[in-house]
Amino acid sequence: MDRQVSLVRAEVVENRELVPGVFLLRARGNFSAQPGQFYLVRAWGLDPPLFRPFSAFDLSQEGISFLYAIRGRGTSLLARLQPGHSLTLLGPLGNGWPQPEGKLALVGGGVGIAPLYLAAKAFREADAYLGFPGRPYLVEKFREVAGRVWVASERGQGGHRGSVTEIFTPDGYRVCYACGPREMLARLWEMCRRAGVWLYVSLEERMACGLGACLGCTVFTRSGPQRVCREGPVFPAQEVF
Amino acid sequence: MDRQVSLVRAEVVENRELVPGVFLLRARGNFSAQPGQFYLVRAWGLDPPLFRPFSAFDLSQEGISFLYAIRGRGTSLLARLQPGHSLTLLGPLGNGWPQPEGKLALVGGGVGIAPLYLAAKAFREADAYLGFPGRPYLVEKFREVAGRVWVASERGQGGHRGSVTEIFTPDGYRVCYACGPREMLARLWEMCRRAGVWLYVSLEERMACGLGACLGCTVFTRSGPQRVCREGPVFPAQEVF
Amino acid sequence: MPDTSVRIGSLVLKNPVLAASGTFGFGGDYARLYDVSRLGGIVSKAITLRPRAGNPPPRLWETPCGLLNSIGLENPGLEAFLAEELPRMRELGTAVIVNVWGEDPEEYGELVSRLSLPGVDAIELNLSCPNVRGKGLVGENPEATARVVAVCRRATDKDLWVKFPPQGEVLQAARAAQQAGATAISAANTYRGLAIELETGRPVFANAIGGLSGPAIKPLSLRLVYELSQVVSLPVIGSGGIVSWQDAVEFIMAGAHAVQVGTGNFIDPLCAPKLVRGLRKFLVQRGLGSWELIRGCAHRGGISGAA
Amino acid sequence: MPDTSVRIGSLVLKNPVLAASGTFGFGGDYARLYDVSRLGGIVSKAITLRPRAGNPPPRLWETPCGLLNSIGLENPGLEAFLAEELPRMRELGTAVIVNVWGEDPEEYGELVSRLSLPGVDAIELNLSCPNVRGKGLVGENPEATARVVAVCRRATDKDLWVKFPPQGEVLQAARAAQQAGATAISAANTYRGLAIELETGRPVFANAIGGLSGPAIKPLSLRLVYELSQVVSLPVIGSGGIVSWQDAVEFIMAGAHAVQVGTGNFIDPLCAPKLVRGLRKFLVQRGLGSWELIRGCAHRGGISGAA
Ligand SMILES: Cc1cc2nc3c(=O)[nH]c(=O)nc-3n(C[C@H](O)[C@H](O)[C@H](O)COP(=O)(O)OP(=O)(O)OC[C@H]3O[C@@H](n4cnc5c(N)ncnc54)[C@H](O)[C@@H]3O)c2cc1C
Ligand SMILES: Cc1cc2nc3c(=O)[nH]c(=O)nc-3n(C[C@H](O)[C@H](O)[C@H](O)COP(=O)(O)OP(=O)(O)OC[C@H]3O[C@@H](n4cnc5c(N)ncnc54)[C@H](O)[C@@H]3O)c2cc1C
Ligand SMILES: Cc1cc2nc3c(=O)[nH]c(=O)nc-3n(C[C@H](O)[C@H](O)[C@H](O)COP(=O)(O)O)c2cc1C
Ligand SMILES: Cc1cc2nc3c(=O)[nH]c(=O)nc-3n(C[C@H](O)[C@H](O)[C@H](O)COP(=O)(O)O)c2cc1C
Ligand code: FES
Ligand code: FES
Repeated sequence: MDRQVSLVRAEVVENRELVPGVFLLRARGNFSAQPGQFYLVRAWGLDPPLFRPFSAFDLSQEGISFLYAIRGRGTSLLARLQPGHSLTLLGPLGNGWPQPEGKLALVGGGVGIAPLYLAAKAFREADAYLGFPGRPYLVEKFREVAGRVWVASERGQGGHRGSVTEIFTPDGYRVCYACGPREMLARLWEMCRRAGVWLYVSLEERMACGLGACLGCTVFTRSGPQRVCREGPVFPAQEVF
Repeated sequence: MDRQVSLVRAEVVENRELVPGVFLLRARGNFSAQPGQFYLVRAWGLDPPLFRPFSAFDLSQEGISFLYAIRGRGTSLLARLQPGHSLTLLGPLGNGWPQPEGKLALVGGGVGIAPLYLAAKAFREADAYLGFPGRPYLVEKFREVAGRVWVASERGQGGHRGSVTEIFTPDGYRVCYACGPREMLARLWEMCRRAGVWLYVSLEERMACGLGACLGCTVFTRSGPQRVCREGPVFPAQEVF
Repeated sequence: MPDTSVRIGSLVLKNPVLAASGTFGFGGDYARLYDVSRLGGIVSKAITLRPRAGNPPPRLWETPCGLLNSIGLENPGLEAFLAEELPRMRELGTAVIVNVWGEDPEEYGELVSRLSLPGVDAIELNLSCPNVRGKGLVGENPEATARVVAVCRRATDKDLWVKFPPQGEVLQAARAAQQAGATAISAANTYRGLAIELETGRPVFANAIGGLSGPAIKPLSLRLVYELSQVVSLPVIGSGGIVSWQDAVEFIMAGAHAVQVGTGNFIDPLCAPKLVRGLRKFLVQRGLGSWELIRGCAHRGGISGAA
Repeated sequence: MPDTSVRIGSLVLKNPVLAASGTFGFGGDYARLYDVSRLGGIVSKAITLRPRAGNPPPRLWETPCGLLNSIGLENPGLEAFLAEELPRMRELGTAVIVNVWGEDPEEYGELVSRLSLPGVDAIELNLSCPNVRGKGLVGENPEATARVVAVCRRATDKDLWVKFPPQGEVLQAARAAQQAGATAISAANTYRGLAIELETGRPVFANAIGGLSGPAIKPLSLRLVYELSQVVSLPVIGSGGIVSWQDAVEFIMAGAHAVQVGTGNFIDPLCAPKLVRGLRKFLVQRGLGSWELIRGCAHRGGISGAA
């Protein structure tokens, strides 16, 4: 719980639009996040006041990358960054995914695939189920590190036409890590519970401090109020649903 | 008094640092200011809330240019602009210099030379007295359009060592237009008053609307409260001192 | 086509967007930039019985997303207003609301009585100017408010909008204004704020305290309008940090009949007409025929709760 | 070397920079990032007698240069605080101030009595939490304030800081607190603000109204500290929108003895230690040996007036 956290300025190396509204941003520096951990990010002055939380998508010798979708003010400002601009990062934060015991499935919806890539890299032989609203992205990168990779999208590009919960079946897995829209997570939990598969989900909540101090990101779980930035973002599904 | 004013977005063509902290910014578009008029300029969101006033330095077929010094937040943000970025401009505003009657001297201190260049262009044969805290700039441009040009600077670069009020003498002039630090203007007024030379000065005050509506830029003159953005920025010195 | 108009007392505004007092002069300055007849109405700079020169510079100071001002009621006085400004204001093609400030109830009475002229669509009683030295604000106090409004009610048949400060016993004072015959509640004027210059260690304004306006205060004014619209049955006119049509919709959802744009005019000189357009679009896109269904919906569990 | 320390009651802070209640937990979270012993002190999250779960999400909402929060006093309760958090807080190497909130004067009394322990350097009575449904704020009311402070004064020998809301009869309430035995005045807590979600037409928070903090409110809190420091002789501790050492100097010039950094910690997690460094530099560069000469100088015609 008491690992060190750093505040660093990092230089943007690339900020590429993968599909409309979705970007992969690479920044230079020496980072060391666990799969499922996140950073608070900002690249503006006083307004908006808060950092924005993003999962560490990938780590390399060169630096770190984030996968993000434009939602509002903060992400619009991020989308304008160009190589050479600088970024402020606080992290690594949060608990990250647990060490899996047994066969692992990764299920992500949209930019919800962001915290899964490092997991696929770290926990070898995991299968990945990736769902997209439009054109799929980064599927090849997943194929390089995951076991089997399935893709679903609304218009069937890249594989199945429909939602990711239609291609995923819990049979054969011991544990499943998922991130995406709340309804998707709820649906997965129904499936995993029935099948006796442990499901861990990564939750999102607005954050101020990211460190556990402000209690702004609290969610109510079966074991009481929990901070997404500290006890989370990864929670056992049975705690949440 | 009731000339039209426009609000336009203009593209930055160049934003060059002439000497440390002093920039010449060129923007593309069709502008038509009178000498001594100014624009309200901004290139940021809600914070800081207000535009910043800058004299039209020069006009050409291609667009408009501004000469500015970094003072605080607004000018620091301007200094970061690069070609291709956009700028919002409201203007032209203010009264501008009157039509001179008789031999004209232009006296400017630092970026106070900004409203004088268009005057030198428009009112031919005017002599220019330019004072600088450090290394002089844009002197050649003045030489192209003015009558005689004298330069003073703190360490004597470009001519006289000292202040511009040491090289200017009112003898032989009918009228003098000046812009610069308040003490310089006061000193000039003393000289011109004795010599019977009409002095007009361009004043600075913080502005909100720039249009005459908010009364934020009022200065007290001998004829009562006057708006720098509307009755000014050019005032007869005897009104002000 | 949705009906964007709103009724406030006897006055029907073509849309709920007004230019706020003190930020729009008498309208003519902004008419050099755009057709101000697009606005629902224009509230004049505060008029006093005699001309006032206002406070010494500086009168403006920026704060994060906010603006402190210390204008101090500079205005040409009633006579000059009637002779020179009012005739021009009437030509602007939109509702004319005259904002007035008096030293005491009698002055307010004289002002509104002499302003009972054709072409004056409503009078806004400014009980809330923070920039006059040594005066408590009438609008912070229910009894003082009732006195001024009662005197004015006797002195004119015109609609009386009462403009309150954001602090003090405003909720009670608004109720008192309603009982004394006010037509509408205007909320709120600027917030009492301070800035100090580091170099000198002195307040930046000669009067020390100035009035804070702009986006910084929006959540505060929105809260006040939300509360006011629950304690009075009069229409509430909201102001404070409105710069986008989204802000304006929030105020209407909180219970406002109309909104005023002040500092927004400085941030974007076309702010007010953009609001007019944005609000019309909002009604169209939400399939709303008028403001009725969403006005005050935040008190009723939201939009669907209103249906 | 200037003396950056300040005395507040019986407590000498090594410098005037405190972490504000509710934004810094119990200090340990930020200790993962930097050496928090550099701060003048740490004010704990509000502690209540029993554990509280707080309000449902969302609890945070951004506004222009401001932050609305609706945490609702989530905290582990006094027992758990004493058992788990206080021992760790004491190890952080800086002054420990415990912020407490009670349902009534007796609860406040019990809290301060049970907190009368070594290692608790002062107790901050939170009379100003805007995020508890259905409670008027004690600190808006002089009598209610006096009652709570008097009960606490009898219950403990510890220094009592009284934390006020920014609205209501705060000046009178601060005087009442002084008479009832308070050690210092802490001003101010967050401002009551509102945000409404356009999609739904509902307030974003379950409690509707939240507390506004951050740079947006700085000019308002600075004004309040300026006024408070004229009506009480107790030390005033300023908070509200402080994010830079320049902001902190303004508060000191307005009369504050110390400042608290709240939302500033979120804008820049190193905000507070940067303030410590900036303030020291300021003293050095101005050739000031201590805070005496500039504290409150805005009331005395500025820096030179003080000399
Ligand atoms: C631990 C964690 C990891 C995350 N990782 C990623 C990631 O890798 N890639 C990615 O694209 N996004 C991620 N998010 C979500 C991301 O933080 C938000 O999309 C972002 O903060 C929105 O900022 P904005 O200023 O653009 O939107 P705003 O203008 O603040 O809001 C726009 C919309 O987004 C919603 N929103 C705002 N903040 C959050 C939030 N913290 N969580 C969820 N919804 C929010 C609002 O309700 C609103 O509808 C993560 C969130 C958390 C908590
Ligand atoms: C009609 C007019 C024409 C001007 N023309 C030019 C020009 O051509 N080139 C140029 O460099 N400057 C010009 N100025 C001054 C310029 O507007 C200010 O330097 C600028 O607004 C400062 O903005 P800032 O955000 O950088 O400073 P801020 O952060 O706002 O303030 C920094 C410092 O500048 C001072 N200051 C702020 N605003 C003004 C103001 N409006 N007038 C004077 N001092 C101010 C403050 O007192 C403070 O000390 C002109 C001003 C006026 C009124
Ligand atoms: C420069 C300035 C001058 C103002 N003058 C007046 C005035 O004369 N009378 C008045 O009732 N309100 C006056 N106000 C208050 C505004 O009308 C408005 O109520 C307030 O600024 C809040 O709205 P805003 O945040 O949109 O500016 C003034 C505000 C500003 C900024
Ligand atoms: C998320 C959050 C939680 C807070 N919790 C408390 C609290 O528990 N007790 C308290 O007295 N003040 C609380 N406050 C108020 C702060 O301590 C501070 O007084 C206020 O935010 C103004 O300062 P700022 O603008 O620097 O944040 C809280 C503020 C925030 C933003
Ligand atoms: S964001 Fe502050 S506790 Fe989680
Ligand atoms: S800036 Fe508004 S009147 Fe001059």
